[in-house]
Amino acid sequence: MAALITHSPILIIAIPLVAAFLTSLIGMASSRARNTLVIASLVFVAFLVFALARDVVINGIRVYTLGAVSPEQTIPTGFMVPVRIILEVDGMSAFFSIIWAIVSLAAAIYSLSHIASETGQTRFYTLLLLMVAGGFGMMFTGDLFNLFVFLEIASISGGALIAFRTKFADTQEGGFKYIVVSAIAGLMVLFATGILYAQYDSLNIATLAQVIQYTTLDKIALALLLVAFAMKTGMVPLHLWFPDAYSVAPASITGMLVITSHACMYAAFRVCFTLYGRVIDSPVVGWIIIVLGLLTMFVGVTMAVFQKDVMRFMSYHAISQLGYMWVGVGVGLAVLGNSALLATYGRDAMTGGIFHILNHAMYKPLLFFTGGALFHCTGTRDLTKMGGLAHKMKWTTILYIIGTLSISGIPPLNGFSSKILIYESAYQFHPILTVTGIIVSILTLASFTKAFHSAFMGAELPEYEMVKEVPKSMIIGMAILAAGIVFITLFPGQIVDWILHPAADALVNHGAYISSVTGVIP
Amino acid sequence: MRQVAGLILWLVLVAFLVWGVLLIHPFGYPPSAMDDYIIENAQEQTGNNNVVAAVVFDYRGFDTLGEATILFTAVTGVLLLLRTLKRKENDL
Amino acid sequence: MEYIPLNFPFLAAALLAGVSFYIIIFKRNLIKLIMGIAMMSSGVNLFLVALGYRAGGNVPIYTDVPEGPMVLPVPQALTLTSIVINVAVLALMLTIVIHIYRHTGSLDSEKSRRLKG
Amino acid sequence: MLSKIVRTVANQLIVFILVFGLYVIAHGHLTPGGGFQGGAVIASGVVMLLVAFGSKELRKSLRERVLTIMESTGALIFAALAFAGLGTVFFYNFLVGTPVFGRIPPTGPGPGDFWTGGFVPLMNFAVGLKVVAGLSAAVLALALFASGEEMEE
Amino acid sequence: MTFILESGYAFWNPLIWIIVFVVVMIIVYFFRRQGQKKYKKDTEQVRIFLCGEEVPEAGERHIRVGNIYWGFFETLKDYYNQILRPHTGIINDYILWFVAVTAVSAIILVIAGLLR
Repeated sequence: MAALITHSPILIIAIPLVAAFLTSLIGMASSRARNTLVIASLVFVAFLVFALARDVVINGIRVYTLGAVSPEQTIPTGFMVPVRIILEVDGMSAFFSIIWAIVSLAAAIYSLSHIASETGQTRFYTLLLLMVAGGFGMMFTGDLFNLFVFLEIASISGGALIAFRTKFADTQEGGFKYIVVSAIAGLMVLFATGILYAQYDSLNIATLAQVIQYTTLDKIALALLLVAFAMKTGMVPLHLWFPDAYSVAPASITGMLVITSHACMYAAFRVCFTLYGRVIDSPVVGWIIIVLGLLTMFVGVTMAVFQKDVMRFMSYHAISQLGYMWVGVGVGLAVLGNSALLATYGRDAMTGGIFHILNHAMYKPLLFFTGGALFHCTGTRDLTKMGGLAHKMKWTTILYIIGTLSISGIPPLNGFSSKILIYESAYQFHPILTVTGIIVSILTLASFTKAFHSAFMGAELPEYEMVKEVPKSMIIGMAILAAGIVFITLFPGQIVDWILHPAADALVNHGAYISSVTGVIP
Repeated sequence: MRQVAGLILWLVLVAFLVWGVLLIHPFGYPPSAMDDYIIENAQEQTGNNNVVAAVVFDYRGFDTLGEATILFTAVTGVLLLLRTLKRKENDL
Repeated sequence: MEYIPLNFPFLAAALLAGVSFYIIIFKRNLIKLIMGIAMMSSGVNLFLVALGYRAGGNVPIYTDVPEGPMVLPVPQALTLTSIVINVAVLALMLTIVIHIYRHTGSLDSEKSRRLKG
Repeated sequence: MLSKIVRTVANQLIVFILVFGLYVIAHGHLTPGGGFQGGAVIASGVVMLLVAFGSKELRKSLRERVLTIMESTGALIFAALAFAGLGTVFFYNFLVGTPVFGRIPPTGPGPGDFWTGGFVPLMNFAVGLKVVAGLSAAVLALALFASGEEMEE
Repeated sequence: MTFILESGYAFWNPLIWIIVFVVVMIIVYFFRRQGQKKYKKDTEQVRIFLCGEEVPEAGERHIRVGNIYWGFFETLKDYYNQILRPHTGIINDYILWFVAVTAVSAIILVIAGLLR
């Protein structure tokens, strides 16, 4: 077990990769064996993730040097900077990897019957596993260029999966937009990596964070990195590709894309708090993030209110929820230099933002899955054509209600438990943040009520006489996330103490991240 | 309108890029601590005469695994998108 | 500022990336847009590989190499990885553009805007 | 399908292209080149055959299923070589010092010894197999799709 | 107490809310009990009575999504006209926004660096 924990950072990335390579072979023989392999590998990875997260929370940061004599030997003997690629798992990485494990497992189970009627399922599952591996790599790696590589893995597999249903024209358009945006963002990240390498002759994040000096060149690199990751995350005004890509993908892939955007958000946090954490001009960058976050909240929700396509509607809601996280963590970043304010409300704001990531990662894929269930049954994404489906799809209706109450923060569900942290602490920073947040929350509830009425309520429509409840595996995939929502609802205090405070402290405390690789505290 | 604004912003970005690359170290005189270590020790540590191969497959082998994975991903995606949509009996 | 002529390769790389940005912003043809992305990747690759040059350096391969300094090997490895990645991205983009052309019958990015608002 | 001259010349040239690509792959740890480059060379030969004979003729001898199996096998060999070092650390060069590719060349410039490099030559072969299969499959699929052929699932 | 989420300012206890929820459910059930006892399923009582008019079809009865919140959009028409202008759906504009935000943030960062 100890050896398993020691090697778990690489196993979590490598097992989905090998499973993907095997899937493309086994899928030629038997589809049942292929599905078993996919689910089994994801379950095992989830187990490893939980074990690793527990170990990280208890024993602190875990580093893994690839190809060295021992995993802990980050720096070769008789030298001063790391040469090899280093995986570094701290509280933040562990937190995001837990989310990614749960949602990818739910999405894989959901896919089993969601795409059962399509061709090319073997390659679909291969790409799904590659996407899982790419996400884990983004979350665990401690090397800038390696981050770029895994970003590209996640982007390319995601783009191919968005365009999965090739018989519709809009899927191709959405996939093309996603791939173009991802390619340009990745190239800008690579350009910034080159700039940093040219100055400090290192690619390791911890080493760069130790020697970085915040020259003009570093500022340009920071702008490139931050905006590239913000575009991949879907921050207004860079959100325009977001609904186009998310609304046309298969629902299971949409649920996973939400978490890949969270992984890009993790990369942005890593850049701001760790890579530049020692020297960053935190009020300026924090205010940039806060202003754009407020814009994200408001524009996202106002655009969502009048959408008629159910998946676009939920995509815009995903954008507006991302705004809460940006604002929460941005408040923490703005007061990063001031330890008194940080202890007063900054840490709570960051905790709230990270908690909202967890909540959002539970209810937004659930809502996307219910939207996919509607598409599965009615064959359309247009809300104007729907109505009276609650008579036929009872489980889908119940799960949709859970997700709706949760996203709009209706007590006692979990949505509000993170919003209250953001409200209370952001109010200390600036009242307008909280006011905007509450208005956005009200509009969220209103728009989801509208969608609920137009899709589920009303008399049975004659064109949907034949509609039946969705198959078992889709309901199981949704129920996993609903169970997560109920768990977070019941035990918010434990979750905050167990994983969220370590994650927030891991963001603030860049010294530990640096010293765990270089051995010296800056 | 869009043309003018786009042109101005594009010029600003290009100016920033050019300004940035002019601030990099003089061409041909890079800081090279890590690379010197690799050049010196590649032969006895990995047994490669080709230092680039040593970097690609040994020191930064994980990048190469990701790179091969990306090629695999792209080919799988191309074959996925160009698949036939007719459903056969023994469809996998 | 006396080292500007020495920095000429970096300048070329930055200008290549900038020109490709112009193409991507102002050209409405999807194939031209893909060409712009390919140009940008070439610019970034040129930037990376130019970072590793050392004045009067040999190729970092010990097989029958003359004495003297060697250029940095890491940027060459990064460039190799980046080239393969860009090849993969381009292949997928062209595949999707083929599908877009079969569906809409045109390569104009203003024609393929079913998803908006 | 092009004229008989082109087809005959392509038939002869593919052998040399194959040999050169194999040389580039096999000496990746000694001379410039490696798995990716040599694989690209051989894949370009496949593209030449594609131009000369046309996609319909080529797919009779080169099926996507076979190419997919080759690609997955290459990727699996690569990953397995990385996993083999897991006794120490993932990607640990476990072959250095062993009789297989394990010799240590004398430091400094000198003639290359083929039996050096640890697992790097094996990885070169795996990556070469993978790149050949992958690029050929992608190009063949695009050509077949453009010519209106039905792909095999 | 295990359920409480408490920070410097925020306090949150799901148990209280669950109790409130249950109490409200009990009250709702109580009022529902007061309903008509002699209501029977699948008899004439089930049919909709619309002042003697004949009842329209299910399709016409259902209020579609386009008609909900009409006044809201009517009030905010100017805002929506403004906010819809960038959403052109053209990929080039998306990249233009990326260029714009990158340039502006780089300017802000450099100027802020110069000021201090």
